[in-house]
Amino acid sequence: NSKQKVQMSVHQFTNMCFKQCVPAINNGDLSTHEEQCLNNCVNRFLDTNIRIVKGLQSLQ
Amino acid sequence: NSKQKVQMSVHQFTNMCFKQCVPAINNGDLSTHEEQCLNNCVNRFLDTNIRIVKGLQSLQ
Amino acid sequence: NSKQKVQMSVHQFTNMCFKQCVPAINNGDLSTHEEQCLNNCVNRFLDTNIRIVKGLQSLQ
Amino acid sequence: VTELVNKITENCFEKCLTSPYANAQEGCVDQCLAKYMRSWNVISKAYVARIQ
Amino acid sequence: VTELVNKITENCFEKCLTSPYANAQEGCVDQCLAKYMRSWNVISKAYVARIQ
Amino acid sequence: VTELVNKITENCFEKCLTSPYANAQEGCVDQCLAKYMRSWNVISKAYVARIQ
Repeated sequence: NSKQKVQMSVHQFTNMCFKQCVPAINNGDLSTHEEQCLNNCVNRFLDTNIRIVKGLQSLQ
Repeated sequence: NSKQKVQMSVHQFTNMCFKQCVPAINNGDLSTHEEQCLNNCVNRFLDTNIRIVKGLQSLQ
Repeated sequence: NSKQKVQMSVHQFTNMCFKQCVPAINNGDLSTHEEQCLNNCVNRFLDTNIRIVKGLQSLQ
Repeated sequence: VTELVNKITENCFEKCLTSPYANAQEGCVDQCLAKYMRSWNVISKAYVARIQ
Repeated sequence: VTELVNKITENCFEKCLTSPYANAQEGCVDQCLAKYMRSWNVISKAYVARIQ
Repeated sequence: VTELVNKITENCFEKCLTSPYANAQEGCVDQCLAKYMRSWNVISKAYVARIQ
């Protein structure tokens, strides 16, 4: 269902953005910089996704 | 079916070879070098696959 | 079934640990160092898995 | 086509954007999409030629 | 929850342990788990806000 | 066995061949296959010993 789809997306984005935005583990908290990067990461990924979909549509 | 299998393989190879053969995005075209690399990549991957299958058969 | 699950885990661990423990291919044997690394890799991965499960349980 | 959209998005996100992801890089994404589609065609031809 | 456990294990193994994997690095794994759960919450909020 | 073939092919392609993929590197692929099978056995023994 739809709730499960959202959860799978959150799993995928967390996996991807954690790798890029949290380079080192020095404590259990997120720094402001890491948190901002995670927010940007998911939003830029969704922007990219929308742009690709639109680009593919305009090719057809 | 078989057409779908071919498409899935093309998706897999493009994903893999694009990462290796197209290091930077500076325009929308493929250079001769990039195109040659993509051709080599899929052919060498298939060569490797055949060699592994034969090697595993000879072990049995 | 359970035998298939074990096999899938062995495939996953070999894939992951081979990448990390066998950096270069210079012959067909495993060095003592590579073999020790593979043993450590699977054991440390299972340790990590157990620790994560326990940690998540204590959060609930 | 979902598979294609997903793979292009992942590859072009990886090639065009970097941590901390401040800007959208739309020009790069458009060029990357064009390059990816051209690559798909090259690979497709090479693979079909090979398995025939 | 299996999906979550698998992804955290893979990420924290990758961040905390390195070849030849001699030591368990339990402190790092605990901190990594805490960071991952916080990241999950940040991403979840950002994604839900975006799709609403 | 398909899973095994796929994983060995990917790993040995990655270890033995590099862009622009001009040469087949058959010797390296053969050695890589032998190393991978040995690694599979080491991992299998270690995992089975651990879960028993």
